[in-house]
Amino acid sequence: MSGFTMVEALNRALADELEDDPQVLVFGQDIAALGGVFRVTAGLTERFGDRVFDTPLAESGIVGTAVGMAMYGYRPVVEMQFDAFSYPAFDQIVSHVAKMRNRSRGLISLPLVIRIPYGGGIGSVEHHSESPETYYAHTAGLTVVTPGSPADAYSLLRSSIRSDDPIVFLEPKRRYWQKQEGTLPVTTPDIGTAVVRRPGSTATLICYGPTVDLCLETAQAGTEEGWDLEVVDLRSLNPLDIGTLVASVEKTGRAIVVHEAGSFLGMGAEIAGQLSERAFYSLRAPVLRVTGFDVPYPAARLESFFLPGVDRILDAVARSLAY
Amino acid sequence: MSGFTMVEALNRALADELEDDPQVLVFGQDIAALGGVFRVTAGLTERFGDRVFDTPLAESGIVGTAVGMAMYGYRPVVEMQFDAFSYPAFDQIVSHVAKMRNRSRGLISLPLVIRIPYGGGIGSVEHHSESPETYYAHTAGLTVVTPGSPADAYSLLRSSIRSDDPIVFLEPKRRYWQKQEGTLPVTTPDIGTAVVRRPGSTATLICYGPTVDLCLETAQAGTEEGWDLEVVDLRSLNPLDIGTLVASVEKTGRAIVVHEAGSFLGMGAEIAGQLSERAFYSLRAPVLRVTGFDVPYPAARLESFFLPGVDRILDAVARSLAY
Amino acid sequence: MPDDSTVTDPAQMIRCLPDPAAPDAPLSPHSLSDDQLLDLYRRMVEIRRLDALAMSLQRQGQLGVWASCLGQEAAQVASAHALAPQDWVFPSYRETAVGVVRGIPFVDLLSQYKGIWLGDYDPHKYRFAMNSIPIATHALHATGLAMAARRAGDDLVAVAYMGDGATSEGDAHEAMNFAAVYGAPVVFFIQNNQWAISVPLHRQTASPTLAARAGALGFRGIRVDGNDAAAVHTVTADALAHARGGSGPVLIEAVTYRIESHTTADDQARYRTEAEVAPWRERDPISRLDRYLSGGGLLTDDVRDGAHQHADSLAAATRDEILARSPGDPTEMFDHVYADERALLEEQRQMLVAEQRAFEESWEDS
Amino acid sequence: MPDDSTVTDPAQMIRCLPDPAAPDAPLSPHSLSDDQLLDLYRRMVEIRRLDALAMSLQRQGQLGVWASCLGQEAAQVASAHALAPQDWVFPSYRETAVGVVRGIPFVDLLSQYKGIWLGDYDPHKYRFAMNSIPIATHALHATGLAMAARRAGDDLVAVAYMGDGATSEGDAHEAMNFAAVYGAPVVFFIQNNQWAISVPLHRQTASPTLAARAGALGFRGIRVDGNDAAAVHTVTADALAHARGGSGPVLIEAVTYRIESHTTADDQARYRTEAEVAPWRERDPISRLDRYLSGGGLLTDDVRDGAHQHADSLAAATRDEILARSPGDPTEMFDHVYADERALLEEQRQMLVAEQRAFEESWEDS
Ligand SMILES: Cc1ncc(C[n+]2csc(CCOP(=O)(O)OP(=O)(O)O)c2C)c(N)n1
Ligand SMILES: Cc1ncc(C[n+]2csc(CCOP(=O)(O)OP(=O)(O)O)c2C)c(N)n1
Ligand SMILES: [Mg+2]
Ligand SMILES: [Mg+2]
Repeated sequence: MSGFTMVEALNRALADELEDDPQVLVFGQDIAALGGVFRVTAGLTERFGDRVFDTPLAESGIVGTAVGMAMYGYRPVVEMQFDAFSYPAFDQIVSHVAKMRNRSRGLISLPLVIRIPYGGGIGSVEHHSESPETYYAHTAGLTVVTPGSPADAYSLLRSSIRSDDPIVFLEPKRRYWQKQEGTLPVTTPDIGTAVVRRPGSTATLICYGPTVDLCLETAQAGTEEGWDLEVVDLRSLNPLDIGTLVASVEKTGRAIVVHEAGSFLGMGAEIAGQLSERAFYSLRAPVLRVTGFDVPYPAARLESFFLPGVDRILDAVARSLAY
Repeated sequence: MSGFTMVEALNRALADELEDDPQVLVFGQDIAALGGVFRVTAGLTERFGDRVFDTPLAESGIVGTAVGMAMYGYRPVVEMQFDAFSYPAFDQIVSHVAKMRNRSRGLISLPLVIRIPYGGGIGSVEHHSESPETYYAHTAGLTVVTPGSPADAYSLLRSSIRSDDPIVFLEPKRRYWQKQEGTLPVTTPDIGTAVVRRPGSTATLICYGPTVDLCLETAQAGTEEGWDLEVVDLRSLNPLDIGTLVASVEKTGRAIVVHEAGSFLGMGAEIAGQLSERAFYSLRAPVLRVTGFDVPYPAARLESFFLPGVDRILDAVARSLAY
Repeated sequence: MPDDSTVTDPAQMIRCLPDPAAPDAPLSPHSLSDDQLLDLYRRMVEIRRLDALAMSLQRQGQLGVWASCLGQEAAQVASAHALAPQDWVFPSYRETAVGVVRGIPFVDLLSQYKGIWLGDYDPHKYRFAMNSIPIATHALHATGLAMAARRAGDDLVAVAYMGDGATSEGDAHEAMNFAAVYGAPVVFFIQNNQWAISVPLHRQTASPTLAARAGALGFRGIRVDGNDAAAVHTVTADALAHARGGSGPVLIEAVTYRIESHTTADDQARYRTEAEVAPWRERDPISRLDRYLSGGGLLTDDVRDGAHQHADSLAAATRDEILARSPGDPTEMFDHVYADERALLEEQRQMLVAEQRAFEESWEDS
Repeated sequence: MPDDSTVTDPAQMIRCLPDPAAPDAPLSPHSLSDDQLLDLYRRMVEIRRLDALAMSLQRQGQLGVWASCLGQEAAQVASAHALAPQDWVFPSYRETAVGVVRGIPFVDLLSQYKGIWLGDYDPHKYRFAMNSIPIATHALHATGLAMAARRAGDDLVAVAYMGDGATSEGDAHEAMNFAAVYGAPVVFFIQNNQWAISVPLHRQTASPTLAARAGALGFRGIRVDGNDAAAVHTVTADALAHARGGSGPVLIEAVTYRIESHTTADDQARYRTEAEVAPWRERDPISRLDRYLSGGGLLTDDVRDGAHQHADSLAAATRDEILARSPGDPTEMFDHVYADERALLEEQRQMLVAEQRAFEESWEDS
């Protein structure tokens, strides 16, 4: 096929892993016959039978049983139907998924992937547009990955399933139908590597998941101001590829972090903290943050005012340049 | 009495609020007859009868029923027995406690307090020494308060119970038995105000809860190096009294944040992010962080290596001064 | 008062109105007056019309999504009808019929789905809590409010509406257990519509009934034909009396069926056949009551036409109202987060205000 | 095979050995050989001795805390004894007797309470999972592992040990429901020791039994006298056969009593009287088996003395081992967090290494 969407990429990644490794299992709510509410798992149960199955409506149950299956050698890939619905599983994720390897002195590893469609921008009802990355990225023992493009969605999901560490895989749902040229399979840099999506010299836009395309768009718009903005896609939030960020800031001297999650203790805080320490003499302006506001995600008709947009980011660039 | 411990202060605060306001209820696991595993609620059920009662062993149940009671006009004060045991209630806290007022356009307020003994240093078993502040402080709609002294424990708990906003009240369990001179009742600055515990000029140590005494001790030790360290106790993590921090840094030019939680997306990240933006020209060194390591809390005999200590903080001061 | 055999034996189910699908099923007497029966009929007709309006509004892009209660009108209307004004309802997202019976203007229920606000009615005024999307979580709020009311000595019952899928969540268990332990006046009204989106009941539980949950936790459970308005009303009235009387909670399993897809965002063709749905259309709760009332000569063509005319005009009015409704000032998103003012939020509000001003100016310039 | 009346009627409880407290209670036959009975006896004596050692080590400050299983030896030893080597155990924090029967050196179980590491045995070797402190959470791991084993076609049962209080947690419900829905070979072994720290059973549930939970979820539940080693063994063997045979999960409610305080950090005097505890001392599981075996002439003074001597020498050896055990290099705390290396953790490790070096040097200097 020429060109593929993120949903197609994720579906193909699951299919290819199910094909290559008999230990891979895929389960969650409505992921079998229905193929998932976003069709990410469409056709998989038809092809792989009961290795792809529906569960009762209980997220702690889904993650908790996945822990037991992983202990037995399977590689479960579970789906939380929406971001906020990963919260009932929070205790299992933080108290067991994140800690089992350490608790057992390395004797038990949990090769499981928790897929979570996240973020807003699709005009959804409450609890369907959350950005929970801080909760998971702050938790020692978890690895948090989020693709910003269909190619990364494919390659990072495959790497995640093959990882012996438990991985929280955050899927930017509003980019699900975004198409990209090329054909699958593709291989992109591995987990833990940030990528410069657009080289530039004026300032660095740091983004991930849903804000990658937004920042590329902003960089484009910035050219009209005569700005040459660099765009760095984090791809994995924990581990954070701080080296790539430092290198970029040593070049541009300015950084703006863009995400949908609130600013208070959002990824922008950690990045600002690390950059101000590791690139102290290079920063000509403080690391600025363009994020969702620190309020609960608003109703659909207000989300465009809540979400970071091109103008808000350009304003931040201007503020940064004013230093 | 002359002198009181933090446990006594908390117990008295609960008693005084139960006395003053018939709508106040206190419940949780083992808080009635036993008086709580830390005796914070000792004697309350004898004095206030069934307004202080035990619940079945279910944290989501405790917080979820508290939501219903608060809707009906009561002011529930619930206890999560230990930090990690607040995680089963995470969904109720994040999806309902934090959002009810906003969802109802201000028509429903939830005047409830969730008390959580937190932090390490008492040689406990796994899951009994967590520092969950980031999870709650990052959540829009929650207010997160943590006392660093017995007097604040009393005054801040009373203010929290009287607040119409839901409050996560984090109690530094290793300071429970710490004594302070004076008599109860006392009134200290309200929620949202940070306090300079020790004025100084060399650098600012920013701390809260369990690390307040540690930083005061460090400041004392620092005098031997000829350092005059300022110590600021945050007291409330969200809202964060950034004004007091900026004022301090404008004076000292240097800041070190000290907490037990891991550094990655810990409070130190947010403080570094905000200070580097709001005190950009005052900072003569990057905001440094002395925190618990980004690993699961270790076994009892290793915790002293994990926890921030005087020497580790002094090393950070030296690093800061080297800029 | 139904005996407990109705709890564990799936064959056992309280029925009051003849069921074409089960002609020889024993029928229990109901306690409704003719007026009450006609009232139920009118309400069900009204709801069905309003639900159809919502479906079409969604198709026209006026609503983001809609969860239809088609086929569940008897379960919702009759149970809501049995409530006292002081009782509190804790709904999920599908209980629009209950909301309407509680007196909430339908437009205020639609508002949320148009994306105006996260909820758009006064929960205290109607004693109808903000509807709850996180499955089963609100059952605990119902239990807590019931515990509070009992403590205050107030005569009220809290009714938690849940689906069959919701019974799998830990919160459902904790809510029922707390209610039982504290003898709280809660009625757990479970609309067992056989499906949780695409997951059928038998993948949700290995038990033949959901009502059995109650007995295992030490309180009363009962099964009722959810498409039988008279039976639902009778059983709910019994349950409310039981809870009101201080005898503790009751679980009602109302056996019904979700005729539409889960929501307008769902496509049932992917997981079930029309052949499965068909028999349930036969059991339509409105036709069932219609037959019964017509048979008794109670429901004349005039009454029937009147009901439909009333529903049509209400729908027309509601349509105009929802089309006219628009979101307020976006900065309202900062108004209700906390009771007091927060500096960080004020900064963000000012940023949004400035953006708005700049935007307007750029408009005026052009 | 016990009939289901044992599930809901609290009076009904499987007993095999005469109970002084219930002289006319009907006794069921047990399936144990003389050797097996003597084996159970020896193990129970051994465990009681080791538990006493742990208590004294804690008093001496060698252990941070200890959760005694005094009085629950029959429930733990006899159930563990019925397991096959390939079966998996998912313990809470109190199942030390089960761990010992699985072959884990007691010193390795003590290690965690000395604060050496969070767990200190090979879970795969003994098929004894890392013990789980967050109440009821591990029940889901047992269900998941059982689902996995069934999928793999392996002959194995997963046994989740929980307390009475644990049944109130949502995870307990979800674990039982998943097991029932998937017909997973899990045995939920609930030691109903009447207390959850200071909270008595009647504040934990309004149901007369915990076994009834199973029926409501569509699987078998059974109640057994938890202080009757023969009955516990028989019932557990039945349950394992049932699960192994593909008939799905079983819940066993073993009715017993926690004689000690919850842990050494607890003080039972604050919430219960010796008068409540006394009758349960009468029902001591070891004396009960002792009487039965002595009566049958099976348990001679020699055998009894031998059991105690063996226990004493094992305790003495264990004491030396645990005193000798010390934590390793503190930088190990960075070794097992992730399978791969993480830059941030390496930086932190280097910081700790540097601190250690500086510390040692400062020592050498002085
Ligand atoms: C905690 C949680 N998990 C998942 C979802 C997504 N979801 C919305 S409705 C639904 C099915 C609910 O089925 P049921 O309880 O039977 O109610 P019904 O829709 O049939 O009325 C699911 C899985 C959710 N809203 N909340
Ligand atoms: C989720 C969670 N909440 C609270 C606690 C604190 N806690 C430890 S043991 C215990 C009581 C457990 O009682 P039960 O399940 O009956 O087991 P028992 O101790 O009697 O063997 C509690 C509340 C915990 N460990 N985990
Ligand atoms: Mg349903
Ligand atoms: Mg117990």
